Amino acid sequence: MRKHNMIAMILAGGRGSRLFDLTNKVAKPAVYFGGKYRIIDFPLSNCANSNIQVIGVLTQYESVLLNSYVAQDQRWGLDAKDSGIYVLPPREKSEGFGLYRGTADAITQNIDFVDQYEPDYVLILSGDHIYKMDYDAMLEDHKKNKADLTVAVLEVPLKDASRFGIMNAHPDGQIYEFEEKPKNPKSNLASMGIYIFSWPQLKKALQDDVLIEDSEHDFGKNIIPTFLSEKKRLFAYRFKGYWKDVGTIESLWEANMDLIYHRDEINLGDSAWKIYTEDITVPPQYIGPEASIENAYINQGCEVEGRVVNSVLFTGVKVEAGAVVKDSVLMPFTHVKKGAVVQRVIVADDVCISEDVVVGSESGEIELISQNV
Amino acid sequence: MRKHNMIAMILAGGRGSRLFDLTNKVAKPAVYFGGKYRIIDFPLSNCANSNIQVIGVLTQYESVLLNSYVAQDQRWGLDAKDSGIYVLPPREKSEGFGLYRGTADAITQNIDFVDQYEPDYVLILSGDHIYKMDYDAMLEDHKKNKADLTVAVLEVPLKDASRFGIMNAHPDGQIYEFEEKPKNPKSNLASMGIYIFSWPQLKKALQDDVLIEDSEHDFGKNIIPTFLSEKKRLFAYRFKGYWKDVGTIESLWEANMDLIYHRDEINLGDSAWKIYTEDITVPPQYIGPEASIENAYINQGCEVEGRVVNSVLFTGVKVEAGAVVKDSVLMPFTHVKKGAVVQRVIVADDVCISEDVVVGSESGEIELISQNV
Amino acid sequence: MNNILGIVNYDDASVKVQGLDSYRPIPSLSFLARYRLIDFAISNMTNSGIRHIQVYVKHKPRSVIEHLGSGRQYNINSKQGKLRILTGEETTQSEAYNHDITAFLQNLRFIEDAKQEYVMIMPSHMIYTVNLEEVYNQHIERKADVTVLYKTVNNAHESFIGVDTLKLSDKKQVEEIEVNRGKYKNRHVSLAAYMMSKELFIHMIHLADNISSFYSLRDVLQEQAPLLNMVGYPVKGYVACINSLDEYYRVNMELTDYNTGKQLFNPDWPIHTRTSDSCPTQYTPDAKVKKSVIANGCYIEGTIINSVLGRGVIVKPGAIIEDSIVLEGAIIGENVHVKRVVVDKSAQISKVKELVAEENKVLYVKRQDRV
Amino acid sequence: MNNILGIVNYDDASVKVQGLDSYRPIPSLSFLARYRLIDFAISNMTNSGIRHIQVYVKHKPRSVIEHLGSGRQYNINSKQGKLRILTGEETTQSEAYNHDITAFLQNLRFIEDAKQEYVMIMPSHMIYTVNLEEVYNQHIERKADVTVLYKTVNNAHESFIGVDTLKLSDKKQVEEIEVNRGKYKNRHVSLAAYMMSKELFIHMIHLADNISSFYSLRDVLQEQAPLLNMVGYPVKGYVACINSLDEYYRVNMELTDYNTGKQLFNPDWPIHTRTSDSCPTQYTPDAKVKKSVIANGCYIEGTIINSVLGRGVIVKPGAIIEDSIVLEGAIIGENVHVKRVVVDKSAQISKVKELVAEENKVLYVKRQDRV
Repeated sequence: MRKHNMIAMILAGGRGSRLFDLTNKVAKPAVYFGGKYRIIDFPLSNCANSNIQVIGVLTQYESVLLNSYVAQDQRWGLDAKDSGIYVLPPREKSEGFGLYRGTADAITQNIDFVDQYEPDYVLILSGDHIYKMDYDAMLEDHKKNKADLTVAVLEVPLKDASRFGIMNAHPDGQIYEFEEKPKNPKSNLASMGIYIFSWPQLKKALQDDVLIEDSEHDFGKNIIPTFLSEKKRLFAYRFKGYWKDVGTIESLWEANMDLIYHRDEINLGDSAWKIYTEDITVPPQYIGPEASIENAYINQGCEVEGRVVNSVLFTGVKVEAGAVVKDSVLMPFTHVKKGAVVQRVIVADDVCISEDVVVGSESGEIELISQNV
Repeated sequence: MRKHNMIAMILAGGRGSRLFDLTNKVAKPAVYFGGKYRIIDFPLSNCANSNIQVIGVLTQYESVLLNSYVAQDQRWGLDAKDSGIYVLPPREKSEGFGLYRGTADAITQNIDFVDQYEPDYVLILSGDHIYKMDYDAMLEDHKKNKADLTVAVLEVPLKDASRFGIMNAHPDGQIYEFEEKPKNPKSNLASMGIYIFSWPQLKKALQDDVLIEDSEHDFGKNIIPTFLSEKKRLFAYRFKGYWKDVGTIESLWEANMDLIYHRDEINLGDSAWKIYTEDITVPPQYIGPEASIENAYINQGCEVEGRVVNSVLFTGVKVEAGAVVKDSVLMPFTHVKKGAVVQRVIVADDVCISEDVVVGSESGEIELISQNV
Repeated sequence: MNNILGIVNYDDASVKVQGLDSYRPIPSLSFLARYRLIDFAISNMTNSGIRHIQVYVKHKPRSVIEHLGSGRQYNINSKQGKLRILTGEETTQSEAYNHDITAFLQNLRFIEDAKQEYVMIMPSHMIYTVNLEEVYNQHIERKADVTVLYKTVNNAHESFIGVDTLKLSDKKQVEEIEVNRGKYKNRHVSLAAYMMSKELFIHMIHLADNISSFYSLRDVLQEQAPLLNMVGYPVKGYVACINSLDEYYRVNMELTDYNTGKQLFNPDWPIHTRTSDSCPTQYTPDAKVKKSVIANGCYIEGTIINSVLGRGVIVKPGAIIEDSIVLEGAIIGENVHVKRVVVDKSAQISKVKELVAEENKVLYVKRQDRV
Repeated sequence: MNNILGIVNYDDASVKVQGLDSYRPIPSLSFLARYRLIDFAISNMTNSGIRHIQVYVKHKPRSVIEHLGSGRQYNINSKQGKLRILTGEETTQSEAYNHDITAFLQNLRFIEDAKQEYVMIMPSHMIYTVNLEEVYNQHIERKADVTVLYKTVNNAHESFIGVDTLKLSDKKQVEEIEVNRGKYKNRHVSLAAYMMSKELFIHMIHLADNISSFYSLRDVLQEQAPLLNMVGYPVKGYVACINSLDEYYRVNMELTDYNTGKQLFNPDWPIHTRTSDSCPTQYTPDAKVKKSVIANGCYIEGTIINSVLGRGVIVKPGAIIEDSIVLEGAIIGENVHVKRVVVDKSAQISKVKELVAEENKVLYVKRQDRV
């Protein structure tokens, strides 16, 4: 096994229960986003673009689709000889079997996996967020600082800071304190849950942590406080750019709308930092003679004969003549029949909106339509 | 997802405890075989050569290495767009979490996986056996017989038949009775644990079986008897050729020796039915000026300066000058130092035999050397 | 179907897509927003279960090499199957010698060494879908020496000019092959796609070579037709022949009609192509689009009517694209009006505000041109 | 290292591996049982972190296309990186025009469009390992215009004939480039591997073209050397130049010595190649093998001394192979004795029982020949 400089471990076990029916049969990282993608395409593409060759994906809840999705590593160019994406669900060992008990435990249970590649550094990521980030630049910073741990942080409005894990750092970036959801935040540097650890240090910390009875085996609650108490070198790496947690129907809808309204912030068409995804075999998009399209983000395989306004249409969506789709997100292969009106909703994949049916409303909460109506 | 005619499901959860230290850290299907291969290369290559494009591998015990091994589907050419090898360990679902309770349960828990591909037929295999078989020919037979289930059978000596699951069949191949390890076998057709089911029938049987309280959820014990009692069409497909279960140290050693002594029965050099495996980057084999090699099977990356007789040398084995290796199987990157004598043993991978050490003996049981000596 | 070797042949020498073909060989020509012409021949082969394919490329193989890769996108197993790109290996003295027979002769050992007993030969400039398993079944059933695919058309006076037509008996026996000069409307048009045993194929190669150094496979088959059991196989559904810029334009335009397109794009018979990992296409509030076929990655601020847009085309505010084909990465600038124009890859139109071809004519804007 | 475009250049026109090179281009030449010459240049590039590579192939690109594929075996990310095979696109009038500058000019847009600021140019016929990251560091540190890789040798009177040698200052500044005529033992041999900015590279291409249609990159660099800050980079370890059949033979033989081989095969610097999925090599009870390098898939019933065997070679009982190179799939029949012979791919020797070259000579048996 060839030695690797840095490998990535993506925590993708989240249940995403605030996404309701969208995560009934798939784990949150496999939820659709942006007309073409799934959420986990973002961390995976970031890794590929950052020259990371080996990625472990730690899955747990309803993972069959997620597992088979990420296993196709050629989608992210990670099919070279010493590259690969490896699915790591909990497993039976000679000493027994158990679920992952926390973010840190998920890594602890896979120390043998990491050790195979003899990495100097391990990048820990979440599979839940939408952002474009060069982890290689973060690693350069980690090395330059001779850090034991580098935490990516985002500046949030100070008033919101009490909702985040806040890193208090010296001007040079060195972190002296970590506060989980502080009432009176001292800084606005929120942890993004993206860590670069020097592997020998992390390995030791994990092996120690597993022996502590009352540990929750969590990076934020246990590993980082331990590192701080041991006076290890922790540094904050400031990320500037678009970042979004799409954990609710509202925020998922909003992030999709950002593609239409905030192209300057999150442009998926940048050829220097492409987001890779499954390549579904469909024809190009067909726009019919009576169609009307304003302000929309439409993927290949769509057939639009009706009116589409301020909306995101995923692969293979059909909007029949006379139908109206407004302020909505239509997931793959949804079908809006003639005369139907769809407004301020997310329509789950393969759902059909029958003729003349009206769903959603002009204002109020975003609705999720997950059944044929 | 494109419809597939037949997909394969490989049962690879076996613990292989009679292989002792060889399966301490890897599942049995990942055990090394034949100078270059792992056991599971055989069913995987058979599938690839039989034009099967989608394979599910059901893993359970100590599967991290097995999972990451089979996930590299390009090794078996299964990296085309609609192809893939998918690792399927037990998983958390909204209704809970559980290990696979039996061979049939492993499929039951993955009905959603199979359904994605809408197959007409499902091939069930074990990941434990050494053989070359054209499953496409077996499928042709299944179709021709309009069978609901086709079971591959091997003729065994009648005296041994009581150790197997025996299929009693009419001359046309139709099975009328199945006896698990019968005391007085009526036929010598032993089930190889290779089944082709018509998927709709199997799916229904699995869904029924899961509701039966005292079922062991096993193909041999539950599903096949149910099929028979329901008067479904079961046919035996006679396999002729080399087949070996390598479940013990002795049988693993024997099967390796067969490559040297029985090339007529199991020739891995047949370009029409290649066995594919991991491609490890090593130089060609170097044979030294003082080497002596007789009757041996030696892989690339080896350096032989000593004497090798009747032995199988895996990738990267070193045999120093003055060392003797006889009637033995040396797994990858083992190192036999000068003056050492190795006889009738299996040496586990990465093990070093120190200078002048003698292991094994001229007769008696085959020993497993799994630690440096 | 593993008994059949697929061969994507040189396109006929008469195929000239003026302008476009000076930058790439015919098989790599962009087609209908996201395809290349060769995607149809290869998808037909792999969807039918053919796993060994040889592609003969006459000139400039780079774009074909890069587009095809290992053939993974067409579902070719990289261990059991093989997509092999072959070029004429010797410099031929003049273009007249540079035909398919020369290429087959130079690569004869790869044909001879193939384990398949049959060959299915198709060019890349014919656009249609066909299940070759059914062709094979008819070939065996009719004990044919050669099976020729054909389409019965009623527009042979306008399209398929220069293409072979078949004179067929009641039993679809090919009695004669003659070139379509556009005299008649109703013809059985040959799709230049042939199934035969590999043995007969090799025999035909040598025969052609012995008769004349200028003979192509088509020539020898025409001559031998009366002596062979040559049977036609009728292709159903949409068929087009891209053998001139006018036909290239006409066929793209015809396929902007969704009902015509549906004949070609059946979800059970996918046309595979290489992905470019483009993002979805964005339409701004000012976009107006009617009856068009559009690839991914475009950014559309203008008006598009009855047109085909390749990947990543940028249409600036006020621009109007009518009855046009705009290839990958081209930019149509502010207030530019194009009509009946084929804009090649990465061209930029911004200075000239009005680029409208005469009625019944097509304008061509060169690759990377700044207009 | 993503800032460097790797270019595998044409091998020098003087490179002639008589016999072998009539069947394949130099980059595809089998080497030391399981490699092709080009594996060394590309492994050096990818092990150093170069992800964008252009390979220029002069003739017969098929074997190179198939060997390289998508470059996966060399660890090139298929989305972020690119292994591109380029051929001269026009038929050149005569061989004298058919040099690297012509090929670069014909593919200039692919060089210009590359995002990398530097290029690393290497031919395929030079065998050694080098970490190009260190070359880059020296290039930057020395503010070099061009860095030339070289090896200081003491056998320039016998090997490296016709190869450039460098006259170096104390500070490894290249003062002059001159061809090795074999007059001296100790020389700094140029490995024809150059690092420079892409800008300078493009300038050199145009400069060469302006001076003479016959000028190659090597020619213009020789001429410009005094005007440029051209610095040598000394390569350590084993270096060989495969520029004739004699050298091809000598180098293979030299590498049958394990201690020499170890200089080239460092587990931390793997030489990647395409796997053929061959099984291990089988030795029967009658086999006798000494000091040899053997690929997988062989079946050996005879005697092999001081030889190199490619994949799937069959050695029948009683056969003796001495001081020879036997390429893939060849069969050495019963009681045949070969000595100092290069047996090309798939040849079969069975009728002639004694095939022994004269002292200091090498015999060559043609591809697929039956002897």
